Amino acid sequence: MDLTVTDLSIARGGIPVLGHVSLTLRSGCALVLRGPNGIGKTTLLRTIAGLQPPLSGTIGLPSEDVAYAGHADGIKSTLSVTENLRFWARIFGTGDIAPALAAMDLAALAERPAHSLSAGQKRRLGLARLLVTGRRFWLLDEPTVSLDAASVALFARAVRTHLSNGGATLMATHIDLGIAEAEVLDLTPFRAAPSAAAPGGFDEAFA
Amino acid sequence: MVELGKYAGTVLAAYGITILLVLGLVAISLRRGARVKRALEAQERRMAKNG
Amino acid sequence: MTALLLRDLTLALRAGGGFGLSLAFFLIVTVLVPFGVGPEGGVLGRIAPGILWVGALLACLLSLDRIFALDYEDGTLDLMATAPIPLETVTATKALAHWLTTGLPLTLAAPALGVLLNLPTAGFSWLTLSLAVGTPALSMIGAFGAALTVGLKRGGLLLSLLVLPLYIPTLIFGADCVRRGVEGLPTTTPLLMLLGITLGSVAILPFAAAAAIRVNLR
Amino acid sequence: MSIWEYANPKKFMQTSAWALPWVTGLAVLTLITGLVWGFFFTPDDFRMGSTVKIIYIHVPAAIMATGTWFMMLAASLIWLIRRHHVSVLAAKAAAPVGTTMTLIGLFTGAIWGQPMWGTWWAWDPRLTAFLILFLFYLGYMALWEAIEDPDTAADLTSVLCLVGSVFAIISRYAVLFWNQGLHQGSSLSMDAEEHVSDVYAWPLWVAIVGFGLLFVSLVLIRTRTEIRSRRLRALEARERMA
Repeated sequence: MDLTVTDLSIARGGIPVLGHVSLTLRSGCALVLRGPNGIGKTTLLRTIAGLQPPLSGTIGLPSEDVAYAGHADGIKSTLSVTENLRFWARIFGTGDIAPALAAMDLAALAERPAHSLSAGQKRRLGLARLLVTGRRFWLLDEPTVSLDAASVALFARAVRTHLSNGGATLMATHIDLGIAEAEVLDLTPFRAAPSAAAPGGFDEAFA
Repeated sequence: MVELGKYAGTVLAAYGITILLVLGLVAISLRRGARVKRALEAQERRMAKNG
Repeated sequence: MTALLLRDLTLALRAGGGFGLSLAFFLIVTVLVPFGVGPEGGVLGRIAPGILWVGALLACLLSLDRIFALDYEDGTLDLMATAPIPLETVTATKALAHWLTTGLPLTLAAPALGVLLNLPTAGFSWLTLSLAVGTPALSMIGAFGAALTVGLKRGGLLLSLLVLPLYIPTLIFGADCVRRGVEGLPTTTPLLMLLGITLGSVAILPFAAAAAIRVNLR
Repeated sequence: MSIWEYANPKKFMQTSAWALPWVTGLAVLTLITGLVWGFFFTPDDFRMGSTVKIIYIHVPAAIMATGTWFMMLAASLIWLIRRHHVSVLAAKAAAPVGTTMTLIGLFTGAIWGQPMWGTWWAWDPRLTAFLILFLFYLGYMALWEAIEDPDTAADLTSVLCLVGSVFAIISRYAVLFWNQGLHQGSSLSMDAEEHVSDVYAWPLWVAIVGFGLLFVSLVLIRTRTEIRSRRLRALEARERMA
């Protein structure tokens, strides 16, 4: 099963930002979204994750097979790293968190409360959460923010492992992760054209 | 003129408050209506000229 | 669901805030009343049912905005919305967690405060019973209000304005149940109404709250 | 032709522009007729004296106060089910009108109560119910004001209106129950309108129709304003983007 997006148009705050986007994400593939700030990368990812409805178009994806990671990691600062991760593992009904801790090099920090982690360490915890979801399609919004070079390499390795296990990732990022098989999709051509000025009529105010 | 008797104050107060409230609502509605209409027309003119 | 409930309870215990704060607030409100109305036992005993119910209601209100706001800010709600648990279950569970950390302690503490207000002996069992039956409705209604205002920067005051009118029936039946208990009148009707409101809220409001959260997330 | 065509904003603007002068004219005419008839040409009641004249505003205002909420409930439902923007904007436009009507009902009730019951305010079930209704209106309008995005606001206020309606009805019965517990018997009842004689009934009916038309006229005006303001917002957003 692939993730297919057909002729998708999306809006941010009621204003159309992207129009007629089509893409296919096959198992074992990585697709990187590029485009200037404000083009709608986050909105596109949120729409595919099902957090907001599209203006038009269809999203075909295997139900309950998507994991989304946005700007915020959903980490509770009073809980320890293990507790944070184990919570998500239980929510997603998967068991073991040890591999995720190991993959993101968090084992040494396992019992530290999350508020004592640095920004990069928190980010790594957020990415470790993806590993415990057990889901195939990862939707990642700027996953490498506040990660140092070593951590980026760590993350790239996790993504590659995920791809080789039949997973797939769709991510918005500016950093070259060194994943050879990654395709790049530039969103600039899909920018929604501002329709002609004031073509009368009140309908379009509600489009 | 109608004879209101000892309750004149009461009746007149009730009518007075009602008229005040209704007129206030009408005035607010019309004022905001006119303001939004003017703003919209100005915006449409500007965009027709520039666009 | 158990995982979510346990996490919420752990968070409430670790942060300390909501849990103890509501109880302390309840205590202070109850202590302030005699200073306002005078120390005469008869007067206090007569208004005690109402004061205790209003106090419990306000104490409950105090911690409502924490139900979803923290999870919204740190992105947990986004992730929860894409998790396999339906949002309806999430809202119901979080309301339950709120009740366990607020409504239940208030219910247990109320008799002690009843002593301070000279509540007649006959009223104690009814006070505990009516609070036990009624406070779940307060938590559920409050969760709905919190879901409506979760995306707002300063939603706290608005939340009170939205939720308090919805609390009126619960307050009326709850306080009336205690009053009737004190006067030795039959309490079946208000108690059943209270139970009805609680069951109805728990049955319907998780859906309304989940719908509101979906709207707020997009 | 389907009634849903009027839910199209453009169609609504055209139709309402045509209808507005008629509705408004008729509203003014019936209101003046009803109130002048009632105020100048009806006899005083033997028990209530000239205060009986207050029913020509109190009763229509009370009817409109509850009627407006039901209209908002219907409009909110239409929005949630069929996603017609005009519908939810009409609900938004109606809320201040309903609030004003509720206030009129409360004020005239209190003014009436002073000589009749010897007090400005009594926790009479009906008065209390209107006070609660007033709080619901305030909450509804406050939620509209607080939310930036218009569609989000429309959805959330509609859900609130739905849930609020259920709780408003429960409150109505709760208040009846609560007050009986205090007063036994209802010497303070405001049931006068339920046995008014014909002398009062006719101008009262005219006044009710007048208030109804006034409501329609105000809601039309305000809905037109809301639609214009939405269009203005959309144009400004487009200008920023271009």
